Amino acid sequence: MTLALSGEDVAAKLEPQFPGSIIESRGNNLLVKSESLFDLASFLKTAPGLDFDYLTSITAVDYYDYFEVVYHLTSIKHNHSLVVKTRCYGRDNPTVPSVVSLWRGADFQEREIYDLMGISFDGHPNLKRIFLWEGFQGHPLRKDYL
Amino acid sequence: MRFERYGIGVAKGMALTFKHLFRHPITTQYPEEKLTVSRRTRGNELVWDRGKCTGCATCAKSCPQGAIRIVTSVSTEENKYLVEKFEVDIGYCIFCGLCVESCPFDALFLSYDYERARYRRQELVMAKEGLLLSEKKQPSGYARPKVEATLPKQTLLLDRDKVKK
Amino acid sequence: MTIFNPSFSSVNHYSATLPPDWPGGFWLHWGVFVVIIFAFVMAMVMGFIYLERRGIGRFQVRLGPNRVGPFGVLQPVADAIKVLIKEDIVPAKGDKWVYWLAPVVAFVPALMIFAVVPFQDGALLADLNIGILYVVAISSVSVVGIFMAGWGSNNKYSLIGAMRAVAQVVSYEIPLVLSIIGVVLLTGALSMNKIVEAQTIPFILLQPLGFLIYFLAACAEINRTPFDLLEAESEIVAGFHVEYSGMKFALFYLTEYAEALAISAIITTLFLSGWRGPILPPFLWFLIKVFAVFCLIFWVRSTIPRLRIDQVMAFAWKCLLPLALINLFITGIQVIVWPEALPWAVVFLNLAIMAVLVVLWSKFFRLGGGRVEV
Amino acid sequence: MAIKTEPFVINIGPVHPSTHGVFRMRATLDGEVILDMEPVFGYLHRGIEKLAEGRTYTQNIPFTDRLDYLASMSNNLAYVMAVEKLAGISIPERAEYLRVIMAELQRIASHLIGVGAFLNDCGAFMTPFLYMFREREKILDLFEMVCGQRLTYNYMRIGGVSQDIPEEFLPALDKFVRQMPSFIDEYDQLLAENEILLARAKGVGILPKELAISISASGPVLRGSGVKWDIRKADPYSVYDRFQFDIPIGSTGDTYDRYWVRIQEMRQSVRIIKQAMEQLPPGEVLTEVPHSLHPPVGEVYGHIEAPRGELGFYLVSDNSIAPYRFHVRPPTLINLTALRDMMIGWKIADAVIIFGSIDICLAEVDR
Repeated sequence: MTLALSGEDVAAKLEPQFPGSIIESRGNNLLVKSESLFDLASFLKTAPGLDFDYLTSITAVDYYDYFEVVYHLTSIKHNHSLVVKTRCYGRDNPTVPSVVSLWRGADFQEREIYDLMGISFDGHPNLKRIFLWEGFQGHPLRKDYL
Repeated sequence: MRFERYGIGVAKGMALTFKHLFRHPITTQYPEEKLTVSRRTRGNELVWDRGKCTGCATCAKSCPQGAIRIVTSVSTEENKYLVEKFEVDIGYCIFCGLCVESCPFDALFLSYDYERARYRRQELVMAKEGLLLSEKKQPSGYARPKVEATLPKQTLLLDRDKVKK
Repeated sequence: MTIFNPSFSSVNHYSATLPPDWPGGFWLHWGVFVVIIFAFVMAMVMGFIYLERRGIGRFQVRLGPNRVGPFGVLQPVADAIKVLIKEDIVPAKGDKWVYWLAPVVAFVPALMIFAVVPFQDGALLADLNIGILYVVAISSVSVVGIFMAGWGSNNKYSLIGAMRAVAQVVSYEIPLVLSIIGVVLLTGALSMNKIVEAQTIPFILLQPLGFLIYFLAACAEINRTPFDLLEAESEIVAGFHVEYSGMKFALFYLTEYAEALAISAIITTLFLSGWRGPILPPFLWFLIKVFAVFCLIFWVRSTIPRLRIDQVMAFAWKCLLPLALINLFITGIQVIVWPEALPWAVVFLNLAIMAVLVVLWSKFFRLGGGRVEV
Repeated sequence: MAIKTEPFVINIGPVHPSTHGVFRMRATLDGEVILDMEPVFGYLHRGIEKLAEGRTYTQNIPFTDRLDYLASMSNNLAYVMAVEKLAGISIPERAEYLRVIMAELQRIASHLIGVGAFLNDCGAFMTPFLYMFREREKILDLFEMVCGQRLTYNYMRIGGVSQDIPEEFLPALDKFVRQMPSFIDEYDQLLAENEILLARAKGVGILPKELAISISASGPVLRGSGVKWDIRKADPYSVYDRFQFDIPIGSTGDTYDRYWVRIQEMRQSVRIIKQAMEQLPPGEVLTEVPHSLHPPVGEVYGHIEAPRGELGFYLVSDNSIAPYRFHVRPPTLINLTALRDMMIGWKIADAVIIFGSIDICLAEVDR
């Protein structure tokens, strides 16, 4: 059984390293500031005992006020999982750091989110539309796109 | 890369295809030979029982594609809804069967037929006369166990394939 | 144009074989025989197409075409009619002349091979004393047509297919010829008719390795599986004829089967003792053997996957060519040292040599290739 | 004198026999060798994630059929399990077993297509493909018997399965399960030892273990690279913890290993079906679920081991009748991440079989 790590426990481990970067931890969720996401993710990937070597999925949700980007992390080594979330504000050019350099599996998923949700990923090597064509107006998965 | 197996692998494969030369072909020559479809087949078009329908429009609500259109009027002397319009746009229908499952009065069936190609798109919009249950329009047993019991057994390739193991 | 000169030796020979009471002169007979052979090739090709489609159908537990005519025998006719009435599309930016000429250049050599194929004793259009050399010379001209098609289509897929075709056919020509020389050594003649006459026992028994090499190389020559790289529908769609339609496509299709027929006929002549056989008339024996060889070709086609281009080339140069040379060497020794040896002893010896060589090559030969660092 | 050559660009697809749908690879070639490759998606994008936000939870089940149309049952299962997790619905025991049987039958059917198409890409002229279609046909017959359709099953419901199996189903399934192993042996005999297939597939398109994990590969692609990761074992859902089965893994991660893993998984699926048939309990197959389901506010990620990899559904509920967000984790889109790495330096012929060995379904990639 994949053990869903408790957000509080992980937050307690992370807090000394990244003070103030964790906004909230509830259940197996961890809500972090988008500025410190990349450092935190690289810590999660390499820290012994955590070893989140497998990025299961990335997705984004539009909550009108902000976009929430959700990372589902799994460790194949220890068979446990964690959900990391981050928020980005503004509808014109919301940006979060890209994690492609940590998990290459993020490549197409971040492009997909950029395409359909309009969130830019800072540091993505090839950030362009994936399903829709270049020049398409708008981002269909946003709630205000009709 | 080497040919480690001295051609034995190729020979084995060719022996297998040769064995298949003497097996019974599994082709069904369709227009002449017809297999019996499943008793629960979700065939083209819907079949509608006017007597049982109360015009509650549950089917229209449950349709993911919005392919069913119902217009009702209230009949005061009979104290019930009269179905004025019952239209199904088969062009939109994805034959998921959710309407049939959700019908509380067993008034809607999927059809047992599958040969329902049309030449024109407007012919795909079936009005209520075209949907009525009749001799020609057999209902299928999908979500209707009573109908299912009356239908013939499905032919299976498992039974037709004459390979003895 | 020496070949049309009636003083040419084969013509004299041919005239000599005519019964003296036949009406008409040489040219009349020549014309009649050409028409007969053309009709024969067309009929056989249709038979082949039907047989292959039905046969592969049965290999794949299907029925195959069975709608047109009794048992679907008219299916090739229906196919031909369908293809003829199709729109003839020429790529706008293609090389028009090359595009137009390519099917003809590919088809004519395939037909020309039948000039020297002996259908029964003496029944051949021209009993050239260099018969087999003529076959070798003519059969690889088709590849020019294929390259023209690939080039003229102005399509990258067809160009890749054409490049593959040239590389492949040129490479496989060498083991093909070397394996023929083994037979020629045994016979001492290049004439196809003489080769058949010399086969008291079929040469497939005296030359098992030669047969194997010839069969594989011939499959590559006529682009049959596992060497059908230039068509390779799963990689380069249809290769050189991807842009062809209508009549021109039909010609390519016809070429493919005419070449298969020609190769079957030559294998029959060289290794399966041609028209020789007991009880049945020689012509029938010839047909039976041709069909048997063709069945083997499409049986292979229905079973095994395709090689990659570098593997195909490696197979020709590293496997078939050395084997063909060794075969030639052994045959030469046998012809010189034991010209009158008991044939059956030689048969078993050669079979043993073939087994040893195949095992050795399977063990040590490497296909090479693989990933290229870029 | 050196011959001057220059690379050229060729579009493999969108209409190409070996792209298994409408996929485009924009390849830069030097002769036959691939120098660079860029995948182009989106020809089959239908916006299912957006469509699903406007439909109720139940109405979305037929849409999941249309994601990976070669594994509709698995998609149904993943989706209804996610919704059940979201709404806290428990389902009858019999329904769990029926779901497992269907999912495993679907895995066999899907792998048959995957392996058949892979061998077809290798150039085996349709024969293995048609042999495998024959067995798939038998599975489709069984599915048709149960749910009335042959491709878009729409069989699972929130709270169970739509209908109980008819009485002739179990005898037919039993017959199939007894036949199937010998057919798998036949596939092995046909090509598994074939020298040409070995020459074509062994050592080609190697996906190293570390890369496979890094690109979040899943399913046979990940296991072919030698990672023992199967969600049925790692995070057992439904009743998978009650069955005995092995996880076949490859050693080098080449195309042949992926092919081999698929063949072995079919054998394991047959094993699971046998056990599930023995343990199948009687009883109800569908719990009462309100017609308009309002799951509580929250979010859930449900995942299963679909034939092509980890299929996940991420659902966000705002207590209305429709999901607020409906996200699919498509296994094949993510498996394609390493396509470029696997292809570069190989030839066109290899590119086709590397692509075939990933076994994608474009309807799921593009959604």
